[in-house]
Amino acid sequence: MPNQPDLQLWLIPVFPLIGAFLNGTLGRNWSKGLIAGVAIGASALSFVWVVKTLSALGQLDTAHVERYFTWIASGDLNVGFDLAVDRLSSVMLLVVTGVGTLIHVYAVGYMDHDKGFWRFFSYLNLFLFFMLILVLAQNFLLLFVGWEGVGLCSYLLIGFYFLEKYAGDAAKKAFVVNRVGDFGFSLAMLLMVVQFGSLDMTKVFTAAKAMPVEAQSGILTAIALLLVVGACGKSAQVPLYVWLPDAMAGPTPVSALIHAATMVTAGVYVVARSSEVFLKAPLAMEVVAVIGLLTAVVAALIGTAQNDIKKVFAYSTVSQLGYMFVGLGVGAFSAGIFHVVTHAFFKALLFLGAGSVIHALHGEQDLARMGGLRSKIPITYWTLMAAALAIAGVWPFAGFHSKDAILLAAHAHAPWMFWVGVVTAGLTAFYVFRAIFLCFFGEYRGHAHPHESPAIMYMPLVILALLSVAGGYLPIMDWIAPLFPEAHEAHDMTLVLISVGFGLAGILAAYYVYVLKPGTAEASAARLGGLYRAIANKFYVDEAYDAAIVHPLEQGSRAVLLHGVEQVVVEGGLKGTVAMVRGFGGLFRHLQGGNIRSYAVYALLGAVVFLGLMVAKGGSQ
Amino acid sequence: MNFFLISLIKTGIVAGAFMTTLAYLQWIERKVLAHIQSRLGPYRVGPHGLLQPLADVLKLTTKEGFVPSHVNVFFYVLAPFLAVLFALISICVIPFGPSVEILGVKTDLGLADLNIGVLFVLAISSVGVYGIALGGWASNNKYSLMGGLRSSAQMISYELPMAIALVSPLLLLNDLSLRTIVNEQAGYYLGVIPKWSILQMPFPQVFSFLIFLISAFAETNRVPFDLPEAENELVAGFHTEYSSLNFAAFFMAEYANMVTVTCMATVLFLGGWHPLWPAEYGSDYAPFALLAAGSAMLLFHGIVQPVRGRKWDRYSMPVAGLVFGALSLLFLLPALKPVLVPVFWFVAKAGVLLFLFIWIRGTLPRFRYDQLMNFTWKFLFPVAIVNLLITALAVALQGPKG
Amino acid sequence: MPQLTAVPLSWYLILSAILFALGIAGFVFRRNVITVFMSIELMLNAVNLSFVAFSHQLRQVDGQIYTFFVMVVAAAEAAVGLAIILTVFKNRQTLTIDEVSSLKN
Amino acid sequence: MDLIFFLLFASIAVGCGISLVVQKHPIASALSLIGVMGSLAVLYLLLGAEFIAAVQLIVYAGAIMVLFVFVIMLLNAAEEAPSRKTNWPSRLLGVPLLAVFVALLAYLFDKMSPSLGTVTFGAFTTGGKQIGRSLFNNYLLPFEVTSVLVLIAILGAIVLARKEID
Repeated sequence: MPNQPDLQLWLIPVFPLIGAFLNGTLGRNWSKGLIAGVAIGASALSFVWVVKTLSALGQLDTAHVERYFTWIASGDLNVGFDLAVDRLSSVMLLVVTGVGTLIHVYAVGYMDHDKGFWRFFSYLNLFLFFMLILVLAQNFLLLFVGWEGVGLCSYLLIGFYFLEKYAGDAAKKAFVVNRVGDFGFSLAMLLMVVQFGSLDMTKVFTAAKAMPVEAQSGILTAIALLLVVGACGKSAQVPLYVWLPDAMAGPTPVSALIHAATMVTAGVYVVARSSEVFLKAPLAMEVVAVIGLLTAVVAALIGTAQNDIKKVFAYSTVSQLGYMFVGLGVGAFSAGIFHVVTHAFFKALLFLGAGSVIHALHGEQDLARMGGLRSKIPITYWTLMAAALAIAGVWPFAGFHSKDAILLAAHAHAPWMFWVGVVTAGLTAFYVFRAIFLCFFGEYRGHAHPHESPAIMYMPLVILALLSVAGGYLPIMDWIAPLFPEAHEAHDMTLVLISVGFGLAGILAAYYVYVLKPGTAEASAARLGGLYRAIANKFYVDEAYDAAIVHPLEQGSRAVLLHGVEQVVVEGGLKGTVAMVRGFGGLFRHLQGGNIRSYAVYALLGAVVFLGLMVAKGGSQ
Repeated sequence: MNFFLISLIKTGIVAGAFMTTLAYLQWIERKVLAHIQSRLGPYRVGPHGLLQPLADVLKLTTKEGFVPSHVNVFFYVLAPFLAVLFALISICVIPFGPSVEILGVKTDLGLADLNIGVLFVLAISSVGVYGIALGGWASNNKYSLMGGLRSSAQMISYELPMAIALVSPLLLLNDLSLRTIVNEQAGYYLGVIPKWSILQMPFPQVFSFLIFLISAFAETNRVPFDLPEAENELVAGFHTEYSSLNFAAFFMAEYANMVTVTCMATVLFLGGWHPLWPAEYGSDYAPFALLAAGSAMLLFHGIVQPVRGRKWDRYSMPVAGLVFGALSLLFLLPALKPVLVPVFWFVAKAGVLLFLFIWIRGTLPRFRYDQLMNFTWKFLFPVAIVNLLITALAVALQGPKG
Repeated sequence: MPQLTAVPLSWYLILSAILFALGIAGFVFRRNVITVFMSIELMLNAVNLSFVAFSHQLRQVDGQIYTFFVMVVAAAEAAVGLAIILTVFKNRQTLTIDEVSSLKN
Repeated sequence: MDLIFFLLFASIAVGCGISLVVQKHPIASALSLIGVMGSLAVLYLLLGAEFIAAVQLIVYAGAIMVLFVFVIMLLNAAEEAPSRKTNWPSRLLGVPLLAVFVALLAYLFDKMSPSLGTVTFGAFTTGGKQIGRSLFNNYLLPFEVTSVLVLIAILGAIVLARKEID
């Protein structure tokens, strides 16, 4: 791209990389202040650089691409190390670096007493690096690098307290489940190479644009669906969402940054990025929408019955991601991305607030042992309240705008989706406020001595709170809308009112159940009986997986391999085989005499044969 | 054909001179040592033992070449041969004087002029180890083996500082051909200070000269580094088992190495054949003056005021005086002058260095083995490298030669 | 007489081939570790010869550079290899490679 | 003239090579290897590679082989004992294979030789200057890397060969 100014895009990811490197190598014997300085400095620097770049790029009507060097050149496949910024990625960049920086700051306070301080910040910076690569990548392979990289970092950070078993298990779970998705993603890439002979996004998308819309299914649908599989893994959609709740084993800032704000939205980002492909594959779009809806409902239901505050928010994350998928699926890409942004604000805020609560209660995470903290930790309370209102989609908070955009699009696409969405919205409001009320209202049910978090922790809270109050008015949709050919629905007031109404209804219900008449919850739970138990046990999904996949694998392998193959085939065939192998091996045993000299002789033999061929070919030249 | 003829003649001359030097070097050494230890030294054979070398050669040749029964004969015989060979070869690249014209024939003083003379000398001296090592090993005798091992270790170890010390003047003179190197050192600062690389700007090579000398002592197994033949530890080291001509070969090799090394030092550091002070101050007449003075002294002591000594001195000394006078007159002949004067200067410098060798042998005690190794590896080598770096820096700062 | 003064390049190559073959022979037939090692050095030398020959033919200095590198690496290799041989000898008092096979079987 | 020199030293090289293989005593082999190297150095001179020739002597003959001889002396390596285990592939295949190998190569080179041209002394001479220039411009990185390699090798040799001082 000669005509474009060289803006040193590569600096954006490199800053965190340097930070990660410094902290990772030297941090061990640095003072906490220095480590924090390096980490925050790195992320802040890249944030500044993003801002500078964007301001330099101005309107950014066409993507700004910078090609650095050819990474892989094999045959006609040529993968370069290219970074690009367009309106979509610019939004993501701002979110990642901005929220990331805030969370870094917060983490300094949160992790203060941790021995792994340097390790933590090194990982965090590394994560930022990979995430930025993911966002900036101009071809799918590079994107995949970032994709895997963030997976790695999330693994490292979930398992940060690797001394506890549950952390290790959760990390492993996340990693394995993500592998499933990554498998789909890599297959998608292979298909692209086969189909378009390139992984460069502009090439692929222009090629896809040229192709006709596939009524039934076709190569594009295949690619799209495989991408969806990948996205499901990364963005914790049904059926691959199970890892996300467990991922809360990591430190809370991690949950906020990786498992709420940035990484989990990578799937959404990828789908939006390959909108060209999806628009040609309506089937895939449909699948996305349904998956999203299903996820939203299921997660919301489960969320109502969780007692671990972080788990609650985790499930709400899952269901919000579901919302985003609905948005994408019904073709409202900009709405989906918009929701990504607002969600990043209020969900990060929710987690950080939860973290601050946990911090205040010295690591207590059970809602049953909280309550009445409103007066004890007011700042946390108010900020959390803002976040809760935002997620409940109450006007004028951030969540309202994005969620409504999605719901309107859904209605335009298929009314039943709208209604399901609205109900889910009500559920969301209900269980989020359930958490809030259980945590802050009533009288304190714990034994610790709550204390407000230090300034370094609640400053980010405040900032995020402001964002989640006013974030809805950011002109993000108008900014990225031109990227996507989508019909803008007329702003239907009734629908808006309906959704808001459901939200408020959910809040009120929660208030009634958990504040006015404590105990009704248990009663209703008793009344619901089996359903409630099912919900409380997350619909036995994990057990189902155990029963359906893990256990059969074990049993099956034992049955088939041990009793079947081993004892029948192997034992039976062994005799004959052994005899055969003996005879055969007797021939070749001397070739493997472990005597290097004879190996040399064989090499010589090879050389002679080769020369003989040359002579036979008469090939002197 | 002409070329071959001239080369042949030159080779003959050089070889003859070289051999005689070797023979008489030994006489000189014994004399000097004797006088350092206030003895008289060889005195019987010929006037002041002047014929002593001849006698020695006779003795060594007529001795029985005894080959012990327990040795590995082939290598036992091969070793001294190798030693002498490698000791003598490197003389053939040493330039003794400028290219001159004798009887209408234009030629260089010196046998050959390789483009890589310095490297050649280094290579030969690095191969020179084999003679001693093999000798020590072939003797099949633990003392000899120890001597051989020691000497090979010592030589390898001192190769490095020597080579590095050689490199730094090369940086100043930036060529590998010895003749060019000497030419590079022509001229005088302020009209008087010679431009030898030991004094040459930007960084005088005093240190590398010292390092070179020290490692030269080790290379030639001279005191204080003569461990391979440390009598009180290893009988006579690697040539314990050698006798007659084989022994003589080793002996000769040692002296040949000395001469070669001193020649190298002269060429590389002391400006080869360039006189100590410029010709306009009459440096060309220095040899004449020196020899004339010598002859005058001899005549005086022989005729006017004979010292108490052998009565033959009454006759031998005047004769020697006359010979000296004749020689000194040779240096005045315009035909021979351009040839002889540079050679004289070259020989004079080499001679001084040789005297230094002998002098030190008479003065210093022997090193202990560990001291020897520590000295080279922990002191000499680093110093040489530092010196090289400084030189390189200086040259780089000075920029390319105009 | 030009054909007397000029040597065909192929002769150099053939020479290097012969030397290489000799190296292989040493490597294959000898049992003394040190000798085997020396045969390897011989092979390296043979290769060097062809390098230099080609650099002469192509009028390029690169071949000689490669030779230079080969020498340096050979030096390093010799240092380490001989050290290994010393250690092996220290531990099992033999230089016959066939007897240094405790890792086999 | 060239031809004479070439034939002379080539034959010396081959002879020494053969003796390296057939000599029973390590020292003898070592010396014959030195002979090969020396004659190769002369051949390098004929090829106009003066610097390489010198380095060949200094590094190979002067350093590496000295090391070999040194070790042989140190271990006081005796003549080779006839081996107990015969490895038949090398016995059977070895010699004929080598013969075929050389024959084929010779044939190929001979076929190629018109296109390869001839070597005349002085046609292309490279002293230290060209080598140095090329080494420190085009081949700077390999050079540095090699130096590191050598350093590592030194360390390794020391670690391997030192006596365990407890």
